[in-house]
Amino acid sequence: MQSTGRNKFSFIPATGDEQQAMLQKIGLQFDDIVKCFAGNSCVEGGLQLPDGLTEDQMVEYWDTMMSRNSGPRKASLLGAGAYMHFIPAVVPHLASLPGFVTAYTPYQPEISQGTLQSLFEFQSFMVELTDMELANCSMYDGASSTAEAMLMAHRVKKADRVLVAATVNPNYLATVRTYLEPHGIAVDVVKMNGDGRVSMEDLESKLSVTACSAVLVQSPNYLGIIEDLGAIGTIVHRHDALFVESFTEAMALGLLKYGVGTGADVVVGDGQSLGLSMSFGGPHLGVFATLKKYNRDFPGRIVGESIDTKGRQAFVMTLRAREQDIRREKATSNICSNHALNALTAAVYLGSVGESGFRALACENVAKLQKLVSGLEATGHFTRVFKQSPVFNEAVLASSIAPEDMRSRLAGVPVFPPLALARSIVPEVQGMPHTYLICATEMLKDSILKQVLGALS
Amino acid sequence: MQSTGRNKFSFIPATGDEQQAMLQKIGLQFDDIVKCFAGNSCVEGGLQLPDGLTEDQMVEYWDTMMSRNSGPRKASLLGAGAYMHFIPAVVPHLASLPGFVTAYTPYQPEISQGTLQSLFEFQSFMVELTDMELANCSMYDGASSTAEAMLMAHRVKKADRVLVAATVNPNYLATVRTYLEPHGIAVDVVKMNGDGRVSMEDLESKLSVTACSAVLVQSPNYLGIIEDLGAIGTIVHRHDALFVESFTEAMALGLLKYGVGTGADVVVGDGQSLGLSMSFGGPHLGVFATLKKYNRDFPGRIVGESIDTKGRQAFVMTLRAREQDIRREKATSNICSNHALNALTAAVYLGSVGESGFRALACENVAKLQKLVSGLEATGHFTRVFKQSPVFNEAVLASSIAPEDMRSRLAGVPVFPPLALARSIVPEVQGMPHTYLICATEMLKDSILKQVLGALS
Amino acid sequence: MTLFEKSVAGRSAFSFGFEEDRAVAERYIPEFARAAVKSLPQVAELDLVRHFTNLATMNYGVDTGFYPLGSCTMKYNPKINERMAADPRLTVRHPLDDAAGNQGILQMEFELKESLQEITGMDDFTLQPACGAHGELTGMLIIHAYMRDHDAKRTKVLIPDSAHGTNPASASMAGFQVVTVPSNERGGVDMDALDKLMDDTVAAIMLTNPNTVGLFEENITRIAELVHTRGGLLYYDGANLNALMGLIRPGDLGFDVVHLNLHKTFATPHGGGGPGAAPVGVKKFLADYLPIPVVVCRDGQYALDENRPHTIGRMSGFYGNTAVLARAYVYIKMMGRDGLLATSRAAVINANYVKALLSPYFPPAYDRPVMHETVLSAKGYDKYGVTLLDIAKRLMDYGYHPPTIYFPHFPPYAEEVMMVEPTESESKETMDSFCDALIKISQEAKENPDLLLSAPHDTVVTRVNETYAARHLITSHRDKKGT
Amino acid sequence: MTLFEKSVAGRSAFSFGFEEDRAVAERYIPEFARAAVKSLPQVAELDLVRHFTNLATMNYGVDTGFYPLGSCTMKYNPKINERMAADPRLTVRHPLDDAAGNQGILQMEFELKESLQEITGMDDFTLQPACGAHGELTGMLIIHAYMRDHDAKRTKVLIPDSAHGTNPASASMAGFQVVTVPSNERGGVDMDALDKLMDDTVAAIMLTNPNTVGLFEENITRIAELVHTRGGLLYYDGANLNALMGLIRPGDLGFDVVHLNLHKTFATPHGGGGPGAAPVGVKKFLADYLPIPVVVCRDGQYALDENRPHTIGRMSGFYGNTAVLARAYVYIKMMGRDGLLATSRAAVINANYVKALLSPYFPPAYDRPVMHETVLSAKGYDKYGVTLLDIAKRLMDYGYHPPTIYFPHFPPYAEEVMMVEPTESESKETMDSFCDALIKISQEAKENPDLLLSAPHDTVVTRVNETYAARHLITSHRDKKGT
Ligand SMILES: Cc1ncc(COP(=O)(O)O)c(C=O)c1O
Ligand SMILES: Cc1ncc(COP(=O)(O)O)c(C=O)c1O
Repeated sequence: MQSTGRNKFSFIPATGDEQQAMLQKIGLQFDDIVKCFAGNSCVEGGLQLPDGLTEDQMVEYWDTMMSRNSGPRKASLLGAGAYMHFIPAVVPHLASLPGFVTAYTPYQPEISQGTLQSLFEFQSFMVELTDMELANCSMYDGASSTAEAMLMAHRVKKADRVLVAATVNPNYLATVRTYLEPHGIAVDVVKMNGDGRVSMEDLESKLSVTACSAVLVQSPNYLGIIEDLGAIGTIVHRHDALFVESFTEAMALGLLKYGVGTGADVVVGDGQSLGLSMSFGGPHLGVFATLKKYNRDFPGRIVGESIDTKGRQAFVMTLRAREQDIRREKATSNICSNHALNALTAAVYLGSVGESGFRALACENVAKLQKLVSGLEATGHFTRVFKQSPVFNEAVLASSIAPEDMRSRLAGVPVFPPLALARSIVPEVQGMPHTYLICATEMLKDSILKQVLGALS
Repeated sequence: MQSTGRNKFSFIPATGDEQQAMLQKIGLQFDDIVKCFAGNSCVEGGLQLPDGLTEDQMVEYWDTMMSRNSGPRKASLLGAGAYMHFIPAVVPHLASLPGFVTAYTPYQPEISQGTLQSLFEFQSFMVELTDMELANCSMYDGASSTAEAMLMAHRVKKADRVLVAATVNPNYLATVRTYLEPHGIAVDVVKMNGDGRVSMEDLESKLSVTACSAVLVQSPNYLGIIEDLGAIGTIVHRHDALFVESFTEAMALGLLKYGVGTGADVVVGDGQSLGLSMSFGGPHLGVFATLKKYNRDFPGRIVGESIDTKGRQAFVMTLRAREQDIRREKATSNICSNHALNALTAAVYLGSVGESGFRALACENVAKLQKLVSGLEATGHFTRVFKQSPVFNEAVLASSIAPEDMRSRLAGVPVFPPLALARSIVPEVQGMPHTYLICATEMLKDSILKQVLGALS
Repeated sequence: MTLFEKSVAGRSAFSFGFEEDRAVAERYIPEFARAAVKSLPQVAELDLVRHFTNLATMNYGVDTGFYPLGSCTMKYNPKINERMAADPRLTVRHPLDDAAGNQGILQMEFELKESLQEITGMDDFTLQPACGAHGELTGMLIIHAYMRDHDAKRTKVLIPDSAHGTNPASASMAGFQVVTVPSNERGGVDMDALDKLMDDTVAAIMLTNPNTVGLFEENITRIAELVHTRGGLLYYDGANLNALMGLIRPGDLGFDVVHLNLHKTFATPHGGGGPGAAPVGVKKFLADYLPIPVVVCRDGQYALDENRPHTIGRMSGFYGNTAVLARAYVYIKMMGRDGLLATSRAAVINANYVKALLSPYFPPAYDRPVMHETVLSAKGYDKYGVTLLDIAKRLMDYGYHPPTIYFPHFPPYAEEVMMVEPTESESKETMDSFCDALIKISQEAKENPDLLLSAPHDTVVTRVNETYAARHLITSHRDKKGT
Repeated sequence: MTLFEKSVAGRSAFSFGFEEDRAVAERYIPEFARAAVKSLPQVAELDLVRHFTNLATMNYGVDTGFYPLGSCTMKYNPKINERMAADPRLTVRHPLDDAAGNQGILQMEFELKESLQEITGMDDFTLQPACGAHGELTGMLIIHAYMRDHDAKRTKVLIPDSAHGTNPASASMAGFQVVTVPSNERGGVDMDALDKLMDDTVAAIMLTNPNTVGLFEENITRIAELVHTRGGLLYYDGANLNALMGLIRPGDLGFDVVHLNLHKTFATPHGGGGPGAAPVGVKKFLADYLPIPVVVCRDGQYALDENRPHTIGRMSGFYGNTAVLARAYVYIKMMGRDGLLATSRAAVINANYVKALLSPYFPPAYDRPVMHETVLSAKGYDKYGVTLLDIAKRLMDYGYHPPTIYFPHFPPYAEEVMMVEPTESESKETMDSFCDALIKISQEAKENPDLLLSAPHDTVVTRVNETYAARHLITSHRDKKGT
């Protein structure tokens, strides 16, 4: 294709000569083939795209572009759905092995046991951590999993109304609305109490009006507060709706109660905290766990243990009759590819931190937030809102420091600044007109915490 | 071992309980075992080392430490034995696959075909590029390979004297001296001519005095100049010595003549440029190629093609009878582990750039240096020394700019500053009291070159 | 053996500078703390490494060998893409941090959007959808919202019988009623049927072009005209765009909404089933409906625009799979205009080459040139007592991943068809030896059918019992303990 | 099939922003340019990726399974070490750049030196040697230079018959005459023989301790006294230090020079045969002889000291294998004082455990507790017509890497011995199943020796013909073309 006789594109092996030879052998010209375009003109003058870059040029271009981001940070006061945690080196090392990365969905189990078994292990982890009976092998992210849970509840219960706690992450709520809208399912919001948690009274009363298919509650909720899922579950079941528990911070699974013990029908959430980087919001990891009685209703793929013709342990996708490729418009979801490699990553991560390690991490997150909050309160510029309510690794603080000031004070500290909340969400605090949702994880080492407190004093 | 009941060391699986159980099963106490220390007291109070760091602590510690280096650069005016070249992403990706990285020397060929075949391919690349008949599967680096070549020549020729061109890299010369010293082999230096190349007259005359085992010449030499290896080879062979050709810049193998055509008995050098990072000087890659007639004399391991019991192609280490584990004090070298993974890396690199690509790279290096030199000369602050002598990607320039000034002018440019040479090495240039060995590779993109010239104008 | 079964109490690969502080739970969350999870595996780091390293080798991937899985475009995933996507300046960026701190990423996304617009001939794009099906849902929700605003009686969507299962599933998830359009005897849309079905209750038709038999829809101009004239919209499932880049653009053909599978055409790895990324492009009149946020560029500053009153809302928690988008971006940048064209040309040539070589043994349903993939039939082999499944399993013994089998499932393909998509990444030798293997297997079918019936033989497990899995439903370690 | 055999003219994975400029050679180096190398492989990137990805799976490594290769300390290579060593702040640093720009690396090297001094009880260290043998040569050159200055008649070196082959080879390469010291019936140095041999022509004795049969040299104090009193020095081959960390220090035992294999004891990966790193430690009186440069710290600034008049010179082009040193540094930092002790304890317990389990089937030569490895005999099996080699090959079918076989080769071990070194990285289950396999094989030897004679069966190739290799001497692709 070129003067040097060398192929220009490293990703296309065939040389011009070879292509000619192939076409000759099969008695076709390329123009014969595109005759099928039948009058539809080809792209005139070719695509208006620049010439391709070579790899060295690409690296230079990329480098210039990425240097326009402010650099990576060592910790984050910003959470609200994406969390900065430590990722042990062994996790990306294993998750990036070519056998895992370059395989398709495991349609042929005999040559896909690596993916299948890893996903089975992921499901096992999710079942243990959510305390549910069944987990699929991943969804896209927490928000879309949550929306799918609401759709499933609707399939099961058929009532054209669902309730969502006001304390649910607003992006999750928006996603739920987007998914339910075309089905004419009403999405009613259950009020928040003065303690930053969902109001039991409002829940009770809204459930009493007409039938609901589902009630969605997030814990820790958007404001970082731990909801009383058990108490809510009791109310929900009294009204014969499905109880959907949601989480954005998977680290909480190490310490908080979810699942059957709190009356959940579905537990959904985002697994990004389990060994995945934030990557500006994706790809993250949708978790979906439910009860066995819904095993014809839930969305997404699932792997089951089986045996091969010699009786050896082997894994295979199962409960396939719910899926789009078989059931088409009657499928329990349209989901096809999911986030398998991220599920595998989460399994590696959980295998790496282990049983007591995962709990230690959860405790450390709680402890770090408490340390941060009391440090901030000691500066006099901050006070916690919803003081009495238990929190995990995020909390709402009122402050005298305005967002722009906050950014500039923290400019020299290697942390992402906290999220400024719209005033309307939380009660006003005298002399502290600004409100922040502040996060702390195990990454907030004491040395960094000191810098943060120094900058905000 | 710990209050939590969890093992403290992730790299040691056995728990305290398990170790107890094992000892019990075999009827031993640990103290029984160390009784063999017989009166030699154990380390009293333990080693005076700090407590271990956990992985997250380690990352923090490392990060702080490494931030004390001035950051990586995009190109280098510094060469002199270590060269900055572009490394395609596919190279480290493949060379870091766990099967390659975590294997030992391929003593058991049936489960080591990956290493063995890769090394066979490395040898094949070296044979083609050095134009020799035989290449071993790596040595430590260019300097030690060169020293081993001189020792081999001494084994073959037995004369207690060798000649080394004055234009050889001084660290290579020092290494040769270190290796030869205990054997009482005299190392005489052949003078440099006014053109920066080895003096044929001095070579001829020094060869005529007494017998020599070997003559060592480097090309491109330390000053970047291409030696006339063919002409030297003729002289060397007239005097019945072995001709050892050496290189520090493997990229030159793409364009320059070495090997049988120039009368070489051995071609040695460093393969760092073939896809390996500089890494502050190591690990690099020793290349050793020679003639078949020396196949009982050369140092290091070599892989041969063979067949298995079913007649299939299979690879295995061969010519083992030269080696230390069999011949002990009579071995052709003490070398045991070599730099196998780096040899494999070089094979991947050469496979990636390919036949015409490798030559294109070599040409680009030549062109880039010429561009740099003429740019620098145009500033009026530089002039090339040894103007008439052909160079590859390094050249000596005299300059009015002093080394400290050079450093500070280049501080804002992402390049490693050039090497300041001791004045004594090269002829003086009027008004330009400082001398530099300046390197340019394909990394010196026009945009960076422009910055360099701007800073030095 | 699963990691759970390898667990030994007390083992650990946990290496953090703290231990569980039991007081924390008691002090701060007394009522809500669960009992310790007692059933997670406890392993040392080497146990973990060996476990997953060995699992990885039990998988077949593009890096291992030929993977001609039709409709899946299993092309080479360049390693440079992985390096770029692992850049901490991307991976360690919080999505809610100021746009000012994310100008590099936003620029990348904006440039990607522009490239996709040019490649498809569409006017605007959202990068948010995570996978193809998610893209379809997004696109159909856009159409749903548009029709709600403009022509609310249109509640049906037409879908050819050859369509991928996600198409009807997505349409239905977007609130539409699905109506199937039969194919004609040339493998395209049956125009008469379409003419009958396309009435004023139809919101849109979803087409894959080239369709799932690898054929370009010859009547596309007539279809577009028909549908548009009668008030419907055209949805383009871009899973098969690999055939068309630089040759023809869905936007120019009349499509109003398209989704692209970056994990197919644009070389991002499949990861054993995602994550992918499936941007959705629309014509100008639909741009207001795109999900928020949309990447925009104003005065050289990149930003995420959330202020779009007509938006369908959000499809995910943030903005999509940035790290996947980055890989596709690098791929497009490196291929450039000539490279993308060369890619589609090569993909098409390869598919026709494989088709021609295999035709005598596995006849294609239509004797027409195909685009990027070909559907071949193994119907005749039942007389030897073997099925397509047996042929596919036997291919594994020859070191190949089988093609997609038993899809598409519509007449005349209802049974025993395989869809072969070599992609442009494969060399002539690879295709030659793959075809040789299939031809040899066709011989074996006659001479020694048992070899096929008992295949695969050389894999880590032999055929896996699906019925057993369905009957026992062991889908987690907990289920095993129970049994 | 090698990459050369997969070459197709015109293929390429070259992706740089320039092409060959033929004018360059003609213009700048007319006489010296070679003809184009016409025989390098030409492959596309995917060809390359598949080639090496598949080769990688044909290798057995620590990450794959148990690798009890005696004397090689095949322990786990932590992945965090790889991440740190790939830091561009280390990999993209030129060795000749100012020390001011390399303070981080030099600090790392200096701290590593200090740790190694503490671990071994030595006074100073060079980090320059690339591998164990290179360290030995360095150490013996130091002794050679010292003796040249102090007692030039000492031209011999004593080496036990059990020593690793590199010991005599290194001594001889350092200009010494090698004299072999026999072992006694307890596996240690024969003291009477030593007494006779240790005269005033002897410069040093080289010892491995624990020695290559895994035994601690009981008479070490007496040996040290004897050698020192008679004017000789003690060299310590530290390949087996994994047994002793935190328990006992070679420096305290009287050794004057030691080398360490960081690629054994300190967890850096073996890479199929290097690169490693083998720092050499010396007592103060020898420090002046260390090769240049030496990392020093002056007023908090780290520097490379080249001004050392007594130095033996240089052992390499720069300063040693920095990226390997970095891995070992991270390992030591993470293990810390307790961790290193726990490592040696565990290594010793594991070796004794395996020894005990296997003793009934493969008797050890001495019934003494061993340190980190054990030597077991398969002598009795010749009566079934099988050799140790057959047993080793059969182990591969069970999924294990065989132990080191036929080494050490000295009486009473001359034949049929295997050296098993489990290392601390291995779990009880792994060792149990390994021992079960060997015991099963010992059974098979009696009942079905053919199974062993034809082993391995489950590997990518069966036994490889060494004679064929030696006779045909095909050591490059060029040789093949020739034949
Ligand atoms: C034609 C077609 N459409 C849609 C999809 C769905 O894409 P995804 O799996 O990314 O959801 C696929 C993937 O198999 C496909 O082949
Ligand atoms: C006891 C002993 N000494 C020295 C060496 C040589 O080390 P290297 O292979 O790194 O040169 C070895 C390695 O096998 C060994 O086991």
